[in-house]
Amino acid sequence: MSHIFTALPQVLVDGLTLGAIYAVVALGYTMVYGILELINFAHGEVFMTGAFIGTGLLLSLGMFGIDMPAWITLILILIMTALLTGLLGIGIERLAYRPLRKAPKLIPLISAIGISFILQDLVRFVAEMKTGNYIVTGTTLFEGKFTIPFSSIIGSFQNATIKTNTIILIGITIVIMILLDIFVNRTKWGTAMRAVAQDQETASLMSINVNKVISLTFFIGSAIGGATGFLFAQQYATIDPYIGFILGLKAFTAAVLGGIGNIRGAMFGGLMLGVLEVFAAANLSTLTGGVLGSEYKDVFAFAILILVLIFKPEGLFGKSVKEKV
Amino acid sequence: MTKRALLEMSQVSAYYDQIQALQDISLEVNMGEIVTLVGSNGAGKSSTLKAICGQIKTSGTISFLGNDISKLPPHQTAKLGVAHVPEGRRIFPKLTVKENLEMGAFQLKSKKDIEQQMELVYQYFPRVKERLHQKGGTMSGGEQQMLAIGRALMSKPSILLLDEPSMGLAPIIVEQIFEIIQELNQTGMTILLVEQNAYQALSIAHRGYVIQTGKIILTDSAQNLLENKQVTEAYLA
Amino acid sequence: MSLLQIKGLTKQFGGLTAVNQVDISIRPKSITAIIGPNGAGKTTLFNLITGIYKPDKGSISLAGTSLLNRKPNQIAGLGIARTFQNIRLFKEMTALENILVGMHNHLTSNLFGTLFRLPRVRLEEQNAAKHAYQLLETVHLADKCNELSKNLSYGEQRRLEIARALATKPKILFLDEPAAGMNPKETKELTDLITQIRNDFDLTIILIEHDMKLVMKISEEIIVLDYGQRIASGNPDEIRTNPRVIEAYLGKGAVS
Amino acid sequence: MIRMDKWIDTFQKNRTSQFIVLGLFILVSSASVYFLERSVTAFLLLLGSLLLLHYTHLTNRTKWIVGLLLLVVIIPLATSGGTSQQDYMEVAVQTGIYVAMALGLNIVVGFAGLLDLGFVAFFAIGAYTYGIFASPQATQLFHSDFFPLAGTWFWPFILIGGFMAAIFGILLGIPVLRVKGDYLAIVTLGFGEIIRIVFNNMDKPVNITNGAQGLSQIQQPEIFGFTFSLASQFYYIVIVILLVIIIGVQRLEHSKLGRSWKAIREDEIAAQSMGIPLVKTKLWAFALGASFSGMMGVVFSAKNMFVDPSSFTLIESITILVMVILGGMGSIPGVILGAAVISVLNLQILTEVTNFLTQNISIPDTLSPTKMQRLIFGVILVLIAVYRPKGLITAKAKQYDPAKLAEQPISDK
Repeated sequence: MSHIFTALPQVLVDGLTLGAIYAVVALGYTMVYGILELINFAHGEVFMTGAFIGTGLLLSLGMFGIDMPAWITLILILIMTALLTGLLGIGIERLAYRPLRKAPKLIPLISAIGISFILQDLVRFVAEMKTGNYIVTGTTLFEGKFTIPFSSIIGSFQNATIKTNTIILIGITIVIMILLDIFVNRTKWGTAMRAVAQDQETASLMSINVNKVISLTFFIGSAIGGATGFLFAQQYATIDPYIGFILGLKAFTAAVLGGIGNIRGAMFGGLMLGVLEVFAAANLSTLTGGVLGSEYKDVFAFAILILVLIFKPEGLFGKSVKEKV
Repeated sequence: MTKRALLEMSQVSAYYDQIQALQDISLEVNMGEIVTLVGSNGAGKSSTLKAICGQIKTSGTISFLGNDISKLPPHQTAKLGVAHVPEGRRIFPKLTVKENLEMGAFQLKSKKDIEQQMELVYQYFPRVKERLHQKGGTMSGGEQQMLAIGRALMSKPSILLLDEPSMGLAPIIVEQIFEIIQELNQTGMTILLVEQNAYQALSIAHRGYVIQTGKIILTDSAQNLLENKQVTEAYLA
Repeated sequence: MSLLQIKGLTKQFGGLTAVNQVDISIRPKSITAIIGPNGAGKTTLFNLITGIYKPDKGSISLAGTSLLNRKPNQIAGLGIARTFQNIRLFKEMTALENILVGMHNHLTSNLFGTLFRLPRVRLEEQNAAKHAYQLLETVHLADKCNELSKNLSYGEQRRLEIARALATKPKILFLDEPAAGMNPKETKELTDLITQIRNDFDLTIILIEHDMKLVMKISEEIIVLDYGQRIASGNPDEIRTNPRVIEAYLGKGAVS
Repeated sequence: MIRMDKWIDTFQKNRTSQFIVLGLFILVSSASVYFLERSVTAFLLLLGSLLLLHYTHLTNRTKWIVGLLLLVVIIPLATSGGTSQQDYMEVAVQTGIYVAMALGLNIVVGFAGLLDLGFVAFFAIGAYTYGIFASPQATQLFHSDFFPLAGTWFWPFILIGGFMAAIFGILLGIPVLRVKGDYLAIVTLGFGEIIRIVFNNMDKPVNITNGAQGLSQIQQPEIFGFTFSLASQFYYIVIVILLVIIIGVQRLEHSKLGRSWKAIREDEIAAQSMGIPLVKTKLWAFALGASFSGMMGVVFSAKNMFVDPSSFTLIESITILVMVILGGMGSIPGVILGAAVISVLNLQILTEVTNFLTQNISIPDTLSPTKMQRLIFGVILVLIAVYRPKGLITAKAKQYDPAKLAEQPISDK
């Protein structure tokens, strides 16, 4: 049992890395849900598409022999990816959700699943056409590694290693989260977004163009989701068209955990789920005496989702609302 | 008839699902008037206001300041200067009072304009100023109604559409609200008022329309309507 | 002896006390109206009695049986039926099917009987359909029996909702703003209908209504709520002249 | 032009002429299936005759007789003409299995309005129930000579598989049904995945499911010494189960329970106020829907003689959902049509088109239509949601005869 404790620093580092990804993807779910009360099932696929777009851009830069400092390349690709996936998000909303605003709730969920499938296959086509395989391994911009000397803080801890990539990933996600928080809480359009989320009809009476605000929401959510996709590809090197689905589901879990519609909650939920999951993967076998292995880490995430939805559907930070009769 | 019609509806009809909510409604509101629309629950009072600001689809023409606004969506009619204070106040409960007011001024570009309107709102509603950083949902019904009217004033509107401002409020508060409506009017604001409380509405209005099952059945000066036997029997007894 | 007995009923939402220490006692076979300004807690009161909300304090009992801690379907089974302020019909079902759903508690067929289509079940279904048709006749909707309820007009939908509630064979029928959105002619017909079903079905009726004409005409007892509290009760004449009621609800106009 | 209209009008009313046209259609299509070698078009036309039958104005009884005749006699006979009989029958069996599952899911989604994205889990329960006991896995598990069960046990296991699935439906339903609307979809999806992962990993600490390797050597059904091994023989098992299921759901649809489901779908609060217990009614939907899947799971494992977790992925659940939505939620004929269209599309048309394309023009393997299943489903889902949310055949409410209703009820006391 003692190695659970000694390995804790590494678990924490890995968990926070995964958690940061969950958190940013969860923001996309939570923003859309907040405004339309719709689970944007396709959001995981937008993340995946972002991973491919980013990796594709990086590979083609290499092909054209364009050589820039790594950090400029990174920022350039992040911006391009965000722009493209943001537009993709707007397109998805126009095509699959806007015509269904007044339909029963089941119907947009169905078109969302449809969009998910379409994206998975389209990305697979393109990947297979270009590289001959739908599993793609990209080049890594930053190769470095560090050791964080946890053992010098508490003797029984082992040191944790952390990649340069990971530091960049965590850094950028923190920047994204802070910027989004400022945007939503401090700016005119951010306030308009919250107003539309609370009462679309009344917001339109304030001369707020509701459709525009909804498009903006999809743009932002998808842009940061797609950009995170590229960071994910950099972190874990290999991507395939099916990474978005389960990751999306977990990010959604994170959003629910933090109280869906609640942006700060989603950030917290993501980090918490990431750490819990990595902890479970590393220690489930030890904790259950070998009965459950790390294969059950996904079960663990779903179990959290189900438990939260059943016992505290408003999330850890949400307030429950009563249906109006 | 030298007065200029600010808002004019002619032959406006509207449907909710398959049910006809408005039937050939024609009415006009002149600059500087308080016009009230009285009628029973479900007669089409709120629908008339919704038709004006574009929340429901209509046939017929609605013109405002000479523009045809009958096909415009709500955010565009709002930009032209129609401010609608909806039934049930509908303030944004999770936004602060200040944010609520800022949303009202969404179309104003300059900070100076916004601040100027804020000052104006504080003048009418000193209570609102005291609660600027409180969440809208935590205020009492009367305060919310004041905020809703204040929010509408933020857009520098040319006309104020008020839908049941007295709904669910204590008589004393209703009294205050009606006083403020009159005050607003005296400083030049044109007001179209929808009220269930017909007596009170008619006592501050210049003219009134009586609406029944989506049709206008009577129009006259407010004074005459107050004395009209048919009206007294149906809506005042 | 009162049929429905409510004591000290209280319900809070957040900081707002929607229903505050309300006592009500309803005589069998009476028609009672509950009036008051919007937001006075009338519909919340209905929702508390029918089990949709749980009260914070107080007691509700029907003929001596407590209704507290029972689910809405159990309360329906005890003999309380209702209509809704914002009409809640089963939209994609026909008028007749809506009524058949209302008969739920009085149909005995089980899975086995249904799957093997036992003669008993078939007979029960046929009879149920005929009873349902009779109920539609009562509310003058027999010709619309195969029509989807969403395609009925507003007034028809209100009447269908009443018939559906009657199908549960209730002891007490709660009507939440039955005349809302009706024109004077429809309201007049509704007034007659309510009196008629009270007599034909031996019912106790409690209604929330804003239309004072209707209220004054049919109610034997009127209860006035304001800010969640009962501020007055009595017969129509007493209410009409009660100064507190005039101030809180009827307005000064009523005095003249 | 007017004459034409008149002619169509007469045709619509004249049952005899409809009957003749239908007969001719069946004759021609079955003859082409019989004489042509592997003609997908002919086979589709033959199946299409069932749809045609649905749209005729024949009496219900005639429809049932003609339909049974088609399914039991004509289709098996017509496909027996060439070497591809087993291919056709394979498609028919798979289609039958999907139709049953789609009808099960239709109870949950179409009638009761509960979106279940993990429905294939119940199919897995059925398949594993039979698979474990009718394969050497049970010997290992119980150390008893009694196992594996002989093929004659297949018959009771159809019911046992259905029952097990129903039990799991209820066990899953009890916690899950507290969750509403689209949350329910996510939770059921999670449960579906959990069950698959669990089956995938239950080879340790005690080996129950044999993990990712799956169960092999599952016994084939046997009766009076006859063993079912060919698709054309399984066809009859599937047809019988399917008929029982269709009759069952038809009876349920317009029963007290069926109406309660729809009432809950339309408005939970109003349904409760009419005396309908929410949880119990929803659990019935879960249990009955699951049981159809469980039964077909047993057939599936017996037919393939092999089960592994890869047959029960999310895409399978979505496939079944696509069938229900394409056909028309809540519409029994619609759901049957939807299931048939999607299965035939998956099993037959996509393969044929791929073969055709690769033979005639060289297309990269990537773009082969068999690989485009997700894309096609995706497009179908979006198009249906946007343009035809009620599906190909919209659910119709039961029409009563006012004349009969006006009669006095017969006292049943």
